Amino acid sequence: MLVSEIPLDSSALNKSMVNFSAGALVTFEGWVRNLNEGKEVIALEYEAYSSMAEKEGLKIIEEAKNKFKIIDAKAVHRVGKLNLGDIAVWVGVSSKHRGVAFDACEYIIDEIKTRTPIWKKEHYVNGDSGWVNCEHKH
Amino acid sequence: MLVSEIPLDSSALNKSMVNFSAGALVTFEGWVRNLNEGKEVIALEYEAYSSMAEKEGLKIIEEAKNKFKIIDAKAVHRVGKLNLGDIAVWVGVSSKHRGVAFDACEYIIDEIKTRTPIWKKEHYVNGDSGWVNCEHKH
Amino acid sequence: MKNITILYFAKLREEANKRDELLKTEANTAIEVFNFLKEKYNFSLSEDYLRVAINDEFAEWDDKITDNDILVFIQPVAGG
Amino acid sequence: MKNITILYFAKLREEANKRDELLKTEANTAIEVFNFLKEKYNFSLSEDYLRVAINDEFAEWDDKITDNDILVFIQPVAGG
Repeated sequence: MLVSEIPLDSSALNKSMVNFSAGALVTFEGWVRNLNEGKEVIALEYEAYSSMAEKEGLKIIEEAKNKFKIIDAKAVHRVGKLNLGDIAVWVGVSSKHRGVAFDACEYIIDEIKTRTPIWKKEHYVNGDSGWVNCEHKH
Repeated sequence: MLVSEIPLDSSALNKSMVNFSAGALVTFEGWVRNLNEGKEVIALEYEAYSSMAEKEGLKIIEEAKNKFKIIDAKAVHRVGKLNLGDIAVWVGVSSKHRGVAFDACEYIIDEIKTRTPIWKKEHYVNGDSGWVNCEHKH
Repeated sequence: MKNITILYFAKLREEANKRDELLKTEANTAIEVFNFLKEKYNFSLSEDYLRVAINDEFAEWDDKITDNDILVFIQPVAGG
Repeated sequence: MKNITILYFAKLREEANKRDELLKTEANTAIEVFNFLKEKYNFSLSEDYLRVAINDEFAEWDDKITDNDILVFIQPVAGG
């Protein structure tokens, strides 16, 4: 897994997965959307503890390769300021048969969201902002 | 669902799914691979009963929208002569939350493969060719 | 007497050596049409292994056919 | 006396108002370091709500720290 400060190009990422022995590619793109828990979002920023995020991401990908009969898997997470519709995270999994590609792709994104040290700060229309999951906890 | 005689551009297809209220895009690409049941494939062709395939495809997409809480879904199937690595079929599903996008995308591709009248003829390295699932049955 | 259209695809297209044909028939059901054409072209696939579509919709073999219907014998699809 | 490095991210970075610092400490465990810094910067998040990483790996709060360790207090991640 990589952490990227530049916008993700899903076309190039998808192409990087081409493999003549693979029959299936499943990809996930996480996009910046305009509402979170009812609050209107205008922009957000992701901040990563990059060295650990990349190590933890590689562990997740190795786990997926051991659990599921896939050919390849990759993941990239964007950091920095993002706008509506930007890709925050991309995951791609190739395999011979499609079922395992769906399972592995979902496994990888679920684990990335749970385990990799990457944080999101949302900026709202009303001027407020906050780190998701970190506010009002003591 | 559409049946296309020209190569599928997954980048343009993915972009066509952008929606600011969607947080997740799951896509499936089916690729032409070099082996099927142990036989080495050099090329293949897909033939469709297009009017019915598109109608059946739209039914599948409507079913997915009813079963799963998704925002949008699209599918395109290529017909004609394809080479190794070409995209035979593309499915994209956008949603607010990612779990349903995985489920709906897998549902759609499984149903397309089972129900839409599209046939595949494989050409093998040894000079043989055959319609997949149609040979040696009486 | 009915006028119906048959469209052929994939292996059956190769075996019939045509993409479509107009048929004048006294057949009442889809299976009667199929049996006539199976004998005519010596199709390698039997009805147990096929489905029939009438006017772009899956139908049953013993469904009635009517004038101007379009019939297609649907072979097992690409699958996988 | 140990020399350790603390890296701060996200909300704790804002509360500490710095990205990193070198600390000379007699603390033996990660939780001792955290308690000292929580009081110093008045962090809004308690250890129940955080995890600790030592040298890029998740660790336990009562794990021993050694000279030149890099500590990070890991807030709940973006999730969702």
